[in-house]
Amino acid sequence: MDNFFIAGGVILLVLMLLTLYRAIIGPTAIDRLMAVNVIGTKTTVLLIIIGMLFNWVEMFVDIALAYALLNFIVTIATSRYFQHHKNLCPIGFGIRHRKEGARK
Amino acid sequence: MIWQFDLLILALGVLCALASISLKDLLSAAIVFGAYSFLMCLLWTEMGAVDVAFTEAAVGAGVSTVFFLAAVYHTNRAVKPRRRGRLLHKLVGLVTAACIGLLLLSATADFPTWADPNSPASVYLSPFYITETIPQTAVPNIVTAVLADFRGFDTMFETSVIFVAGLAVLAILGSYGRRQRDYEPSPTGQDAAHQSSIVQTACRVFVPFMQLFALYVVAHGHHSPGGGFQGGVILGASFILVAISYDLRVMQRRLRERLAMLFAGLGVLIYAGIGALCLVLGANFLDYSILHTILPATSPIMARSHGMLGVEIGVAFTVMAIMVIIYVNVASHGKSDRGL
Amino acid sequence: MEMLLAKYNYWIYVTLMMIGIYAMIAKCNLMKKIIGMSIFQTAIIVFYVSIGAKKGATIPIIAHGHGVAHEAVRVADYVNPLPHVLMLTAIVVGVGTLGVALAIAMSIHEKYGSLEEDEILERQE
Amino acid sequence: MIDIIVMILFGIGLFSFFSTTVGILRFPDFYSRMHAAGKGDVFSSVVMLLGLVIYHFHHPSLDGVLVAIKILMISLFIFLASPTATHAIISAGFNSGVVPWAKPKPEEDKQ
Repeated sequence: MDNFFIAGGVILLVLMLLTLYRAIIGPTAIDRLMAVNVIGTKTTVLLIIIGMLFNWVEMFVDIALAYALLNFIVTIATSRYFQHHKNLCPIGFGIRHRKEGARK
Repeated sequence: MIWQFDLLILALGVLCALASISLKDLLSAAIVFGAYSFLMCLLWTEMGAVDVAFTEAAVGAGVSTVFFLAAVYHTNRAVKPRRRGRLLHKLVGLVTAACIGLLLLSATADFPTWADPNSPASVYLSPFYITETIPQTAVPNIVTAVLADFRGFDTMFETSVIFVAGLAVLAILGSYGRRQRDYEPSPTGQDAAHQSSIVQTACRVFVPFMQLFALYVVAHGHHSPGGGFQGGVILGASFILVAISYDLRVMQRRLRERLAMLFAGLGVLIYAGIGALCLVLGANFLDYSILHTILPATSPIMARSHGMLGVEIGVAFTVMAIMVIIYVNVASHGKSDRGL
Repeated sequence: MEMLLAKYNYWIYVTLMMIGIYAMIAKCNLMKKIIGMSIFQTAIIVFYVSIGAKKGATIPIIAHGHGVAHEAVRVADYVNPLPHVLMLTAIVVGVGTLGVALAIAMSIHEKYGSLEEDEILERQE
Repeated sequence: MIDIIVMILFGIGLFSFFSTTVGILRFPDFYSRMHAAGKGDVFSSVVMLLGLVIYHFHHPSLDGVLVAIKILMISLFIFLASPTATHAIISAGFNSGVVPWAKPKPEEDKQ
């Protein structure tokens, strides 16, 4: 069963690597934020898998919970950035608009 | 110690680091840097350093990313290219980095191989801590025991460093005491927060549980990963969550800046006070075993455990208050107004 | 190849450290320099934590250690806890210094209206 | 028996995370990507955490129940927090005026 968990974790990490592609190329900041949020949620699962592999999951649950909490805080804080900057300086500081169809 | 995970996480981490220094948008760089910290936390869990991973999850990934966001909010977001000498700077940077890297790499030939149980770092001094922690202090978590007891003097000054960092932020940005005069109402004349009510309700549900969890982390640090630093940061993060889901001033009605400063001082005072109490009772500074003379029904060994708990509570006070103070000042540029 | 695999932790920490140094020297923007500083700090933590790792060892919390009576503890079963202690405090102090660095950058931006190194130097003259 | 259930749950979780990743990479605009991320992310995490809880009951004990409750609390937290975060990101994007993608018309292609 350990081998199964290792295989599952490796698949998760590879999929996270693919998600990271979106986080790196963007195109807008909220796309990156979305990808980072997905990576963070998946890392919570991965932490518990690591705990199972260490055969001592009691010690890893707290870390995973703290991780989920802080991931949430980062996401909320970043979304707040946009809402306020939109209100204060409507021009120039919003998200860069880009023709999404142009990337095809 | 699972090498498959190790290699993949390291690859992810290096990619994130490269991306975060090369992005032209500072906000995106901060977001990707947050992902980098999360991955580093995963790496340390996987290497067996659970306490470090806990601290990094709370501090590096959560709070410092929020600080970055707040700083970017008050400054420019775009990175302009250097006007002249761009190539020269790049060249100097590359050459310096390459030289230092080559020096360090040539030194790795003398290092022990990875995860060698007989490496010099693992045979000198650390066996003492591993074998003597339970007989001397009755604390299962070795990291907590070394942090608060065996190396307690070190940790006391680390706590003082954090306290001084908070004071420095106040001195650079702060408007400590002239808060009311500087406050100007928001341009829209709207005092309520702009976050939607879904976010506000969700955060109102989460915050009490988060604070309870933080207290649990502080108190349970003897038996599982956790302790004063981690619990304090999560407690501070719960106040930060109030500030970002409602308003900075809603948070400040709960925890005024003066009160936070008082807590910060109180934490260091608790730590040093326990040390001084040991001194008064006739033992060395921070030698908690003497506390069994004043604590009822404890042996000297359990007294060390209880002394550690007291010290951790002091650390948690300081860390919580300083995180809140840094956030308040960075997020509002020292004005304590609506904030980020 | 053998050496590459046996010591990959050192290679990674050197890579991260070089990324950090490069960002601190070559980047013009102060915020990027601060990010580089943080990456540099993480590289050092990777180094410390990885020299504490042991093959076949578990996390440094003694199982069934509740209470004073105990059986003998085998050193080889537990990861070296000492680097963890040093790095734990280093991370928290790191966020303190990060706060101070951001505060300095923000007041520089307030005074000179820019975060770019060369523009600040021009406006100083 | 337990192993097989855990494997099935993990398979479902990994598959839905795979579809999430494909959606994040391939969908044309922010809103549709967010749709893929918001749904698949929560579902796959909760299913995999459920699998881990069931695996933990291989050797039932009192400590095991406590840990199982904690893991369930994490999945409950993700179940509540992740949609909230998705909502916050979407409204941030909407307020900043990201335009939804529409199928490009032939004359726009020429430009």
